[in-house]
Amino acid sequence: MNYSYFPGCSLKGLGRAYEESLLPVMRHLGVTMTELPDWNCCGATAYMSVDERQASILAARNLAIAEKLGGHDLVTPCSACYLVLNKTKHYLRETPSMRADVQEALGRAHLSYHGETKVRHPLDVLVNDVGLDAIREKVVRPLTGLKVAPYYGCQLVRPYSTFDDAWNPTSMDRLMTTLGAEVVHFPLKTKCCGASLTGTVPEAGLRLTYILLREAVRRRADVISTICPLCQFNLDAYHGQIERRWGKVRVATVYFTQLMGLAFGLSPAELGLNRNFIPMAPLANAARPAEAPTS
Amino acid sequence: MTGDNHGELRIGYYICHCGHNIAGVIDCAEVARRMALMPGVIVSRDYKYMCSEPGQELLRQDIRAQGLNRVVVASCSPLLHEHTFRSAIEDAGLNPYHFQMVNIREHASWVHTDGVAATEKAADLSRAAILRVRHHRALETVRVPINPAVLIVGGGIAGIHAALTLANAGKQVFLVEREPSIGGHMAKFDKTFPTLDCAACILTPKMSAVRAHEGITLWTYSEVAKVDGYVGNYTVTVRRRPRYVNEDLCIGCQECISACVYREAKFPDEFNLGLGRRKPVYIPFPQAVPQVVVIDPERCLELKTGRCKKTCVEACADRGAIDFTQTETLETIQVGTIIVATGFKLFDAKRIPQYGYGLYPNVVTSLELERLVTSSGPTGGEIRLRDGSVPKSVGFILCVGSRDVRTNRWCSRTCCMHSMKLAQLMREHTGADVTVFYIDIRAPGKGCEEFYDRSLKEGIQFVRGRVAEVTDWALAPEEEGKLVIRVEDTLAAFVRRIPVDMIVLAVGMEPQVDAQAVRRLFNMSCGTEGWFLEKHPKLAPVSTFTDGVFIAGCCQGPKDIPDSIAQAGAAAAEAMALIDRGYIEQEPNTARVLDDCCGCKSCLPLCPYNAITFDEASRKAVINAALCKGCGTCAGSCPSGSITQNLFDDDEVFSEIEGLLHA
Amino acid sequence: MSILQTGADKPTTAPAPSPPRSGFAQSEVPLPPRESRLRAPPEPAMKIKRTIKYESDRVKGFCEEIMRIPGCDQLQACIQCGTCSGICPLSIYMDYTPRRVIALVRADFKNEVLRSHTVWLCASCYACTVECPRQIRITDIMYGLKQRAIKEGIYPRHFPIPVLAQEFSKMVLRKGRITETLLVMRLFLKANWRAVLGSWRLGFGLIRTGRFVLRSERIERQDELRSMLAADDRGRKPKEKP
Amino acid sequence: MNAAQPSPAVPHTWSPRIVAFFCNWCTYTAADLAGVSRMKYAPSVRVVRLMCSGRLDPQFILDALAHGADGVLIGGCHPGDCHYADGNTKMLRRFRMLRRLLAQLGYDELRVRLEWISAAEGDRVRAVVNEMTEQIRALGPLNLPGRFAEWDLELSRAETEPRTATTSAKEVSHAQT
Amino acid sequence: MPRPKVAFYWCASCGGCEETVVDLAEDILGVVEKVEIAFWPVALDFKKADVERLPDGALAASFINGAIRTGEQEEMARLLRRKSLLVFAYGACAQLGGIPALANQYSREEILSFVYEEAPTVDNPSRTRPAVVSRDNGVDLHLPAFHGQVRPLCQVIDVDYTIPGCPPTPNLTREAVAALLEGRLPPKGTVLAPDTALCESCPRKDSKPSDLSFTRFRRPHQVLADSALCLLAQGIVCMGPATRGGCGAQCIAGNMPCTGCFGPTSRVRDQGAKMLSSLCANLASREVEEIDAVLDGLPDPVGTLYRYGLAGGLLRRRIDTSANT
Repeated sequence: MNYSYFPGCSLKGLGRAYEESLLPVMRHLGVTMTELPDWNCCGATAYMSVDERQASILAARNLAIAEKLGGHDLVTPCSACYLVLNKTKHYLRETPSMRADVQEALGRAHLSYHGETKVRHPLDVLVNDVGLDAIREKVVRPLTGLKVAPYYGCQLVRPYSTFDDAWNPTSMDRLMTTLGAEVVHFPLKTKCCGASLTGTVPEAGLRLTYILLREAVRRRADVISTICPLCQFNLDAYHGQIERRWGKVRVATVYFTQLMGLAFGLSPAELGLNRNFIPMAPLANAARPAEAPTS
Repeated sequence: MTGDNHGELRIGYYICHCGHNIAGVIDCAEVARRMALMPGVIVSRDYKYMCSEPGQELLRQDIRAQGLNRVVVASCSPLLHEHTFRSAIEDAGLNPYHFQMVNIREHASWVHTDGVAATEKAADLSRAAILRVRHHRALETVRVPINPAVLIVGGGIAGIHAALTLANAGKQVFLVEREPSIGGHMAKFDKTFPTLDCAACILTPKMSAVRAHEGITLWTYSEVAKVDGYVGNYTVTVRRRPRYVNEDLCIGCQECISACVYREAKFPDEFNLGLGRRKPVYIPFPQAVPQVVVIDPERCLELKTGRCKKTCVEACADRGAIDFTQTETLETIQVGTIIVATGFKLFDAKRIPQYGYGLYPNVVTSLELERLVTSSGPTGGEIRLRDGSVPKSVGFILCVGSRDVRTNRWCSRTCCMHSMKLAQLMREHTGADVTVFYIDIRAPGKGCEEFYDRSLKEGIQFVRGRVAEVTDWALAPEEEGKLVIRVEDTLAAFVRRIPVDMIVLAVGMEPQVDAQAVRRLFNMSCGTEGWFLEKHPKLAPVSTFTDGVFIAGCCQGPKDIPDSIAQAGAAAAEAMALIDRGYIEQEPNTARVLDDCCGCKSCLPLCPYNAITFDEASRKAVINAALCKGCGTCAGSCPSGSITQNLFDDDEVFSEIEGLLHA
Repeated sequence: MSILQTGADKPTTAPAPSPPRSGFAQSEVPLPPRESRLRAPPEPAMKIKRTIKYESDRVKGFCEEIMRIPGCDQLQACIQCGTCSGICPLSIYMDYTPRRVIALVRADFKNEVLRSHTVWLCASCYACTVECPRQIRITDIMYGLKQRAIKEGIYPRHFPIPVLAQEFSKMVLRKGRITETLLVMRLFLKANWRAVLGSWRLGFGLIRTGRFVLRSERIERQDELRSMLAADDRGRKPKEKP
Repeated sequence: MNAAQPSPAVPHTWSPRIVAFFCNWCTYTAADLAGVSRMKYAPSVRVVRLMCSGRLDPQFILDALAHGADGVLIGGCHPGDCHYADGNTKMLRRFRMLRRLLAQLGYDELRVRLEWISAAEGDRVRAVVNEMTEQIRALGPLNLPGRFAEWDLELSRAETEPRTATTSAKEVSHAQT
Repeated sequence: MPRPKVAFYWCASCGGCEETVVDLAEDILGVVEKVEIAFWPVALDFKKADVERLPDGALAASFINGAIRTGEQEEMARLLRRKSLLVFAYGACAQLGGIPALANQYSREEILSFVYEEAPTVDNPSRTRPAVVSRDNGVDLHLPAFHGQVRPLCQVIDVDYTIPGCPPTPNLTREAVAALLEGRLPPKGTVLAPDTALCESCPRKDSKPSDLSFTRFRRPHQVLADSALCLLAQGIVCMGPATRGGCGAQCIAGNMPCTGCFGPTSRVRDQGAKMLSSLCANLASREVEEIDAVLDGLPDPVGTLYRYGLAGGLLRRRIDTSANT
């Protein structure tokens, strides 16, 4: 199976652990992902607020490059990128005027966009293309006894995603069960983590994070599994401030790919687990404990 | 050629202002001026309301005074007033078919804003009609006798009322109901708004009256399988499912039920929406009509395995009503008219997961609550949470599945009142705090606003806002272990979290799942939403586009009990009007084979009614006018132009086309 | 990484009145328990404010302008049911709930809308868009409003989010990619350098976990990207101009 | 002159003339519904009511074109919904052949259009008429009567005048055109 | 008493029509004694001048066959019209345009360039083309103008009667002449043939099924047709149902389908459209794809449905090729 790969800025920065776990896991399953040559920032939510034309051009450039690369689906792990790319596709289809603007701009760099490339999320690819059976076969160290709160966040399932339900997605739930983990009923699975506000309006942004963590703890989750670098950072990095405001709600937040890696028998370090602020407790049946963060 | 007109053509042209409806856009005087110049036009007038009595009188006078022999009226849609004008000119001694109508309202003034263009269009259409009418031939209206028997499909309150009305008028009625008992949704209600009188008390007498009436043949557990024929003479095939009990022998003593090898009633009972339990042999509900038990082949040991002690048969020994050999049977009946009253389906609350129906046990639908409130219900009228305790706080969520483009766009009309009724009953039974979450309270109709007023005075809280979500996670101590409603209180203009013990979803009405199939069966139309389409939203609310087929009750759109009954009465009256006249007049727009037919037989396979046959004597095709429905397909297909259709002759259509494009 | 000094960092038991610079209510998370919350916060001296609106307060054509933005055409279908506000995780901080913003836009109250905090608090979680029974793309309307606010420069002063948005786009324009840590540092300097001290712990943590990237990410064909983004009137719609 | 492009003579204000053949039960009723709901659409269409699209003799369509229609719109019940069982299917079959015939004779396929529109789809009538009007406006006038006249210019006007040098001169001028 | 003068002339035609006149065989003598043939270029040595010399209306009748394609044909048609009391359009080409009218699918330019330049058998390096006027040592040489399209006679001059067929049968001709001589002609404009379609007189009429339904079409060269069974029943397009009778169903006798040369009945304006209507309404398929698949069996709709009737039909010619260049 071949895919084009759009990492997005976060996976090169705060979210590098995501890439560190995603790529080996994909390799392990025989999925090849070719990084988009000279990709650029998707524009995220911030750019949309400034200029919709430029924002759509940013996204369209990546799509155009992907098309140039040849028909493969474009996989992007970051929810924001996933949303922005899909949204741009959607609007370019819907609004001829915008399509004209964009084509004209792309033309200046001898690129053009035809709207053929599908934009996919790794979760979609893993569950629907690779398939749970193929994954089950690779599991050497089942996550037995591990209570996982599956957290999808907002932009993966809303509003343009088609591979799972916007209100009650279950892909990750099924994936986790396949890995042998125990999935806790987590009604907040698609609630916003407030990422875009934690930095700027803490008591608004952090509160959302706090409620997520608190509910995970109340439901006895050992770990929260995320699919988005911003969510992960948010749920992982602010425990200090949250404690000072509302009290202690300690629970580790990791990428679903990291949990897959563990189940496949890869070492915590090579999965970037050492990058967590709140380390994940060693697995019950783990040969090696997840290393305490070094340096 | 000028049809069968003796001497010269004398055409009268009339264009109607329809008040401002037409004259507001189209320059009627100008059109009249232009038409006056056309050959054969003797009179050309514009007039305020042609359909009014003076308007019609104008026609009659001109016909008499000016000796007109053709008339063209440009006004509204022929589907609306063609008949009016035809009879008007008939009164004046003209053949009604020497008339042509031009639709310049629905097809011009109402759909165009550009007055000049609309006027041009009106002129073109009028010119076409004037050229066309020259070819019109005098025709005789065809009269077809009507079979006085009526078929009523659906035994809800609408069907029941229509059946009784007709039967009381001495008509023979066949009432066909899919369920084992008639009664429909109303039978499941406890009380009815706004009067709060007991639903059973007013419905049960009508149900037994149906059973008792010698004029009514009641077939429950049955469905219409096939409909042939046309108004006045329908042949209907009814499929009767086996209930494994002989209806004539069973007296509803229910000995068999208590005797059943299943000691416990363990199967979810449909009538109580699965809130109660029943045995394989059961009677849907105490007041069921007919009072005849049913055996569920999916559950019955004997029918499934054939190895049962058949204690039920022993219990029924003296009557021997139980008959495991029963099979599906087909009955064929002849009727003249049909009333379709197939009712509605409740919206499936699971389609809105935000409200947690099916996830949280204490989220129930309004109809489920009805069953809980009824003394004859599974809890004997006790409202209980799943843990057996009495709810202290209850939230009613309105517009569940209604007024939502993602589910059903329409307002289901009854949920506001229905919920207020249930809210009052809730207060009465449990004294719980009740909050009603609404978008807009719609309480039209007699006594309804007063009922709203009463609800307010009873201390029921009303919060204006569509509930965003129902969750089970608490942020505040008082929310622990409760269902939490998150909603914007749009009048107070802030967001609230409201913990409650129980949530009632006012699920809306939607068309029956098989509405499309039923529509095809009776050759009706459906609106975009899937409700059966009435012939005219105002002037013909219970008629359909198929003559002799009428609709009543919620299959036509959401409505409450009084409206359903009113409509049922109207449908019955319409049917009676046809029956008592004894015949129906059919448009003489049938097809005819000319003598020049070469007998190539190409047309024979084209007729859906087998009205065309090959006459061995003359070696030509012949059309049986009685069977011909006037679609004209054969006329359109005859390779040598030897078939023509009355009112749609080639010459008539060709000259119409020429008129449209002339100039 | 707090940039706004709202005092919300203080324990909620002794709530402080919101400082004038931001109109925020304090966090309404109702823990710890009831009693403490029963103690009413000290009332500020009573000020009265006239809220009547005159026709002259409306900016005719504003609604139509917004409706011309792709995705905002459904605006007029709103039935004011409040689902958007109800589902919005941040409406509790907004001076106007999303539903009211729609109402204001529809009535051409341009200034009220563009000055409000609401649009800047939208976290683009799209819950409202998905939940709206009229399928109004509220999130996209919020974007449209943000753009106009920035164009007209009438977003709330000292408010970090617009700054962030602009810094973000500048960085993309310069480098083609975002280096979060650098972006955040620029933001501190722009908005509130004191905040840097506030969040040294986090910064240190990032360094420790090797996530504090200082080498800025950039793309190769930056000139190409810049030429694409360069404003160009060919094919631009009049809607772009207010 | 080419049917595909509007001749330069065509003014911008030109509006096509479309003859529509609507079946009585579905599409005609839908058009009435459009009126009752006061939908607005281009005043280009002139409706001929037939009981069923099955009555629609292809001659009517060609005749409409020959008399100067720029386009012809055919409206019938959705498949399976025909008031007369399947008259609409019969029309569909004719229509598929008619397309081929007209294509062979150089007509743009947009000029003759078949639509299934149920009694409830007033809005569909509006949409279809507007769309078709724009498409045909783009194609330009068909104006067969005009073309027939134009083609006949090559015939000698003079019915009775005896043959002279002037006529042969006319011949020359023809050859040059 | 002088015998009435009649003229025979051919325009764009194959000459078959002239043959039928000859086919009257010895009957021709009967005709000849009753009429004086004033003009018949094919058989007798007359000159145009002879006709021009006649006073207008001097001819009792002219029988003109062939369609009008050239200036000369037009000129002669007008001349004969002027000199005749009655004009008979004789044969399919004069009536409907006939086979030559199939050329109305091409522009004059397309035809000339093919015939004088592209046709495989042509060797014309200098691309010489006939010109209406060409100068040859000081003399203007005139050639008839080649019109942009083929026209039936009635589109050029006023026609009184039509004798259909490709060619008309001797019987019809005999009948027409007899009617003319005995002064029992029907109203002007009449087509002098039965107004009932061919099937009535078709020897295979009884084998025509009453549940005709086409699942595929086959063209005559593709099958060996059953010589007893209705050809339509065999999926072969026979224009019989849409075509006037009166030909004696000779093609059917030759086990070939009717191609429609007698034209439509008086009740039909466009033979091809009518045949199309009947043919297609009786297809078996309901789905667009299936329908199209069946119709693929008729690759040349114009050639099939308008073998003779294109110029005389409602649309007259192909439209997008410009007519007069």
